[in-house]
Amino acid sequence: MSVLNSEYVLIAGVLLLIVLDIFRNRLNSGRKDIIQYATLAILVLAFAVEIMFGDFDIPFFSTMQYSQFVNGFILFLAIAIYSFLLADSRKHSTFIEFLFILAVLGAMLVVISSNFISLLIAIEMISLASYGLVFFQKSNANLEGAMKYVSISFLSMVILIFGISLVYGGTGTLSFGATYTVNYLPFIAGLSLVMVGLAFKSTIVPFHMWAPDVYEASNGAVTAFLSSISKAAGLIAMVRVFFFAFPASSAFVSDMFIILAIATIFFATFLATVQERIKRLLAYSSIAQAGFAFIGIALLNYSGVSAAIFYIFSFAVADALVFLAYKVFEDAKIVYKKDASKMWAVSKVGVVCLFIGVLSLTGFPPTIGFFGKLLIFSALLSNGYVYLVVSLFVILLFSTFFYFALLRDMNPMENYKSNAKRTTSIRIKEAILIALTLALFFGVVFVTF
Amino acid sequence: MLDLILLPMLAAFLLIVVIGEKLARSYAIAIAGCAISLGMATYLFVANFNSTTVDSFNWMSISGSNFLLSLTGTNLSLGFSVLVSFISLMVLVFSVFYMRGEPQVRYYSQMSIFIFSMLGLVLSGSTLLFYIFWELVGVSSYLLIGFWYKKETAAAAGKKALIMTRIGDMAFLAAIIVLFLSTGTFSISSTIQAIPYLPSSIVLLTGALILIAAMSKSAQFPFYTWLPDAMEGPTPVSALLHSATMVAAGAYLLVVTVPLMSAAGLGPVIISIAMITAFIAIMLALHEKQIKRILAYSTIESLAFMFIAVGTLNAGGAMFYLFSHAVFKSLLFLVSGVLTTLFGVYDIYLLRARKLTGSWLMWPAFIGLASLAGLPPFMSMFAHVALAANFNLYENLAFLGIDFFTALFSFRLFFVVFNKGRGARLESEMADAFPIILLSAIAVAGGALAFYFNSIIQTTLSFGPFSLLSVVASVAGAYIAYALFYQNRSTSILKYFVGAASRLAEHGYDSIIKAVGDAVVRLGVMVSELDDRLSRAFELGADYSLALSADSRPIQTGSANSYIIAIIIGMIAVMAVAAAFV
Amino acid sequence: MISYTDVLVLTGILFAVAIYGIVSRRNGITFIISAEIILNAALINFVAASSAFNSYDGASYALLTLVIAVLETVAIIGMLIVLGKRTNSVSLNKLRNFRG
Amino acid sequence: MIQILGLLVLPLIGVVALLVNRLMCLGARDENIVLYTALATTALLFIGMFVGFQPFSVMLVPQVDFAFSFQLNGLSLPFMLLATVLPILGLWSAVKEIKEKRNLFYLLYMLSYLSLIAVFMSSNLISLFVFWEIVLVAFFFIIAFWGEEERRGRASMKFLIFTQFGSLTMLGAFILMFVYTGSFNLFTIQSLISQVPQTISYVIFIFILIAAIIKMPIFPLHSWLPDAHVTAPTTGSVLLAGVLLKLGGYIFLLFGVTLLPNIAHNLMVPLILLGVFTVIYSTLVASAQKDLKRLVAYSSIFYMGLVFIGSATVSNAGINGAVLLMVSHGFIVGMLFVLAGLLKEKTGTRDITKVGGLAEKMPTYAMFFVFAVLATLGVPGLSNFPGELLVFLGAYSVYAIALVSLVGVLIATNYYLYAVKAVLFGALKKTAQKFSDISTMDAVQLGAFSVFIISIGILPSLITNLVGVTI
Repeated sequence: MSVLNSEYVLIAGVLLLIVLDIFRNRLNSGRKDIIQYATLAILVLAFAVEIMFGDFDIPFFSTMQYSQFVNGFILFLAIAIYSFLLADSRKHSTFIEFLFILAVLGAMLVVISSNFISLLIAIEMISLASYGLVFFQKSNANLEGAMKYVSISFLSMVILIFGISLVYGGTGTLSFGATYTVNYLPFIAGLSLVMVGLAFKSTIVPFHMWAPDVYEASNGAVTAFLSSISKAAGLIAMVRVFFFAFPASSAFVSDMFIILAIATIFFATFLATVQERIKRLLAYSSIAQAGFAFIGIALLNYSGVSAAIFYIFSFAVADALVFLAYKVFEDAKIVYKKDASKMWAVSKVGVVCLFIGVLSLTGFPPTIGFFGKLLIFSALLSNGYVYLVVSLFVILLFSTFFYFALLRDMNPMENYKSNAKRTTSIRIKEAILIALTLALFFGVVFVTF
Repeated sequence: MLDLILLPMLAAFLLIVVIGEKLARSYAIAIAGCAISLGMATYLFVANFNSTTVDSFNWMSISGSNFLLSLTGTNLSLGFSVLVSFISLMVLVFSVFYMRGEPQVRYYSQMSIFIFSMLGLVLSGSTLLFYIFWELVGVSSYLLIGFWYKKETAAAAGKKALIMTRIGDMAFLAAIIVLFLSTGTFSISSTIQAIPYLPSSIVLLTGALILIAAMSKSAQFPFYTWLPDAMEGPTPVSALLHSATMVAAGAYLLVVTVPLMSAAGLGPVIISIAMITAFIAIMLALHEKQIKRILAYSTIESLAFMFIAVGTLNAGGAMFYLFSHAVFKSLLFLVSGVLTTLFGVYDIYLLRARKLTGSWLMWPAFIGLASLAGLPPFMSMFAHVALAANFNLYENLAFLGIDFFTALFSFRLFFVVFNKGRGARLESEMADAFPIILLSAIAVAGGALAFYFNSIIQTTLSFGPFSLLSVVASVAGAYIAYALFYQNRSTSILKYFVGAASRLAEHGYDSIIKAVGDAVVRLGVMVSELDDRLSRAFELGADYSLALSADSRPIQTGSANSYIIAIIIGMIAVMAVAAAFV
Repeated sequence: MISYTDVLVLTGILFAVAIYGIVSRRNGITFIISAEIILNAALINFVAASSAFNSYDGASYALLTLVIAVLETVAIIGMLIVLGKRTNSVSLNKLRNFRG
Repeated sequence: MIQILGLLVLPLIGVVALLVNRLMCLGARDENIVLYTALATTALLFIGMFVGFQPFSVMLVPQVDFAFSFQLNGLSLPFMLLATVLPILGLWSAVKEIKEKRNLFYLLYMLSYLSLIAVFMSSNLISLFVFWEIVLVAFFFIIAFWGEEERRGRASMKFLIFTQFGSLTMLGAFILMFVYTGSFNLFTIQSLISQVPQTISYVIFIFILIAAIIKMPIFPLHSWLPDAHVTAPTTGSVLLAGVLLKLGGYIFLLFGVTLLPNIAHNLMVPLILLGVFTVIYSTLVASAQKDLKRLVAYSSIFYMGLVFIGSATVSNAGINGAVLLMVSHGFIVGMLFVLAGLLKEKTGTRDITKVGGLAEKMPTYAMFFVFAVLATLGVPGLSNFPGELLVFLGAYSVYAIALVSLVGVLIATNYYLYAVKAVLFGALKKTAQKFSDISTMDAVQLGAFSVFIISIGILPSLITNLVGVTI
């Protein structure tokens, strides 16, 4: 049965795409449609396989009880983001298709990897593919984003590798869940370096600094990918390493994580309050969301981690939604918050979806963002962190402030008419946005306590 | 009994909702309502004589305790309601003459509401209902006093009256609450019966609170200043409110709660307050030139008499004086109303120039003022005697002086207005002549009632040496008034004496009250600035944190190198924390 | 005989040197070289630990990570080439349009 | 028996009808849709009060015990009465005042109508919270989009941030209840509340208290209220003061006082003192106000202070008084805000020092104004009196010092009478020669308010019989 792993589908798909690409070039037809539709088909197929059969244990990779859910929503988001990408423009090079599938594959492998080396490889797959995705349109803005992303990513990778080598030196094995004898000093040092290496991907302060710039510099769909799938993978890797691999690693991990999470939430929220550009605001908000998920992981117990996983799901969907929705308006040259009221003329559906997405990010019921926060607070309160919860309440006020300032700026102007034409492309995009919006309501069925 | 009090309310409802300003003779409805009420009250009084009837209604029940509202018909309450509806009827009839050309519906509906409230108050058998009507009386008097709202002074007077009386209302409410929680009942009779079993602190507290309520309603010192100002209202309003009804409600409250007052030992306090009030009222009345304000001060003084009677635990005397005062004071107000409408002036010295002596109004005025002075053989003389039934020697002596000065200022009014010039002929018509004549007749002959009053409430008429002496003092006062004001002898000594006292009492005291009011407002302004600052503090907090955020934006320099350094710093920090844990 | 602890000290020093290099230089190429020093330290760690534990796991991990690192290096050098072409510089601070 | 869900289905039909009307461009008048559906809902509520309601429950997410379960608790009915009736009474002001984005306005209006009813009948805490937040968001936009131009940015944000903090602490309390009882169902929690450890109960109580203090509002977290009320359009103010403030009282009574009476009892004295302080403070601040709407806003803090005192007494009389006072204050303050709106509409200003003598030109307006002021001052026979009486009764029975708040009533008398005098009485200002009296529809609207005020005042048992909680 293990051959039915959705990851295999993706690998086979990539190979198939390469063959098709060669074949296409031979025929000199030059048409990319077939590649693009094939990519979509592969993603859909992988999604179908995933939800029907789930994942299976294979060497270096083992499934956990949440992995089917996480891989499922990663694939779901991948389908949404990729179809949006297609609806947006079809002129890009076919490399993007390969890279996209590889990135998704990497994210899925992160979720089920059970060894540091496989984890490293999976993360590298995401990173390498993301470089290409960020450099999507090869513009100067893209170059700047890619440059920052690559250099930070490279540094984080070497730190991660160094940390892994120390962990290996401390324990003698890199397999998660193996019994090990600990040489304490290199183990702790290695673990903290692993933490640093992984924190980059999940944008934890102070390792987040690339994120707003890269999010802003990239194409909207790529931003959606980075802020949802890629970040979710980074956070899941944290769960994998610190909760499942070294469950009782040491007391300092929990405290350290809480400090980092609080720093993330506070810093990102405060910076988000003063942004004028919508995309940058959303970028900072996405960082703050990661902080909330991280605080669940920090508890390092079952309720905290399951809350964190649901929270990751909730903000990944919402972030994908808002960045994709904003892409529609970005194309209509709406960059600053003060122009937000022109959005209505571009796409009403888009505005409503953006509205609901932001509500979910703020944590307003009945969206899954609310249930995510509910689970996080519940996990914190059942572990006795009352003061922490109160301080989170306070910081949530600031996030409410900037989210609602954005929503208020979307005040519909009755007399403004946009000259943007309503094309089929916009209709398809709106359909995708609606699908994601519905997920914000119906995703609640995946809540676990 | 409920229908009895509801009739005026029904009239008011009809006037406001159904009729509006369309009907020219809308007074007919109000008069009809009041007249039927009078008829019913008389019928009930006669039919249920010496028996007690109770109408009771459960207002609401809160977890077992019932809020009973009840109307109780006793000889006293029904008798008082006859008086109230009678005086109201007289005043309403007079209003047909006086209020011609004024907004009819507003006036008659407000009057009807007032009559409804007053009748309800008189008949209330539960403290709660008593309080309800007590407040309604206050509120409708506010509306009536401020009837000519275009006049700034009238509007201010209404406001002052309501605020001053509301101080007492709040005290009364507190007293009711305390009594209810100590006795578990709102019924007045049960409460009175329970008094001996209450702790003395509760008795003293409630007694004091009720006394404050009565003082504010009856315009006793230190609350009296609203009453003279209330003369800004139409004269029929003054005739109704400040004779038989509103201000008398305070005295009535004390009459009802005499057992409480005696248990609390508040009698001497009441007497001294009332004496002070009477003294101040006399001074001010001697000083005053406006006819209505003189009458207002005399009302304050008369109310003080009733308080003194209650202070000596002589409820019957107070009640009888209340009845007699109702008659002659409304008579006096109606007379002044006729004079002021005809001539448009309130100043007694300006009225003197009209040469009124010999006109038909002189006789009712004389009857009223002689009653005020307690001269025989008018009804008021008997009331004075009844009043003094329980006096001890010192009180009697003090009262002689009061009698003297009362006669002095009332006859000052008479002799100034009805002076040597004669010859004015006054027109009269049914609407003003009928009430005045009827009231005069009662004021003259009502003394006979004194002998029957005992069946309404325990009253003793004991003619003794002091009865005689007080008549002598009154006559002396009247004569000196004649000498000073009719014959225009020198008044400088009196002026000097009265002027000093009145300056002290009027300006000094009024300014204190004003200062208290201003202080509250100024405190309000201060607190409101504080509140603004508090409100701004929240905004400032938000602004500062936004500014802080804006200042921290340069942390994101945009240069990859600094991002790398941030990662290194973060890494070192993480490792330092880890090292600290190891 | 070199103990594993001595190797750890060596790699620690290498790590510190590399960190100093990264912090002190802004040039992209220097950055890559410094980062590669960390990588080398990691590889030494793997191999030393492998011999200390008497297993070949570590050595194979070292080879695997080497491949990954090469891929990363290729990617970053490729980016630097594009950067150099467009801006005539390989400084990491050249592009600063997005900030704040 | 009436299915309780009907009370939500009808407004939902209204919401859908508004959407359809907009999307299909049917051209029906939005306010008529609102009016008819709201009237139907009210009719259903009144029928249900006589024949009883059948509870409804559907489990949506069993993992977190999230269900749409609607069942009356002992406090629901009086507040539901307020929530169904008041928006109808305030509708006419909206018709006059809202000129742009009408469809959106009525959509939010209907949505908050639905949610307010749902909040009061939710027996699942999550569904309560869901509707609670919908109300909050709807009102944020009502203030932000249709408020007074110059101040709406700040005021709407202040409103949102303050009340959102209250919502969050309330959510914290709910979660703690869930953690220790394993259920979000109100009735389950009520039966299992004894399992909660003492310290946790204190935390729950404090959380609920903060939420209530913000929402009601009570000093020192009241400063959102004057801004929000002054800025909001008249209808918004009517609902804000009439119903939204009562949400605070509702949850304080439901989750603070009746759920954790022991803790409320332990904290009684400081809470009552806080209430007394609020009463005196707000009346003093109100005496310095010149803007009529601001004055009314501060006086509503005053009344909510009395409500707070009544609730904090943890006595039957106090609680009944608090409920009664909240219902009555809903109608009275609604009427006062409508009057303030009319003042602005007719004269162009709400500054009471700039108008004067309006009684001459606007007798009907003057009549209603005086009536509303007398009602708010607690004149017997009008609806505030029985509530105040019960509150004072309850307060004296547990803590005699609470009667100090009677001084607040006196100060309130002073400033309200001052306002009456300044606006209506005195000589007519020259600028006011052209003012016309209010229209028949205005009079009907104010008359409808008066009917409720008088009937509750004369027969308070209409409301107290609906209250089914005892300590």
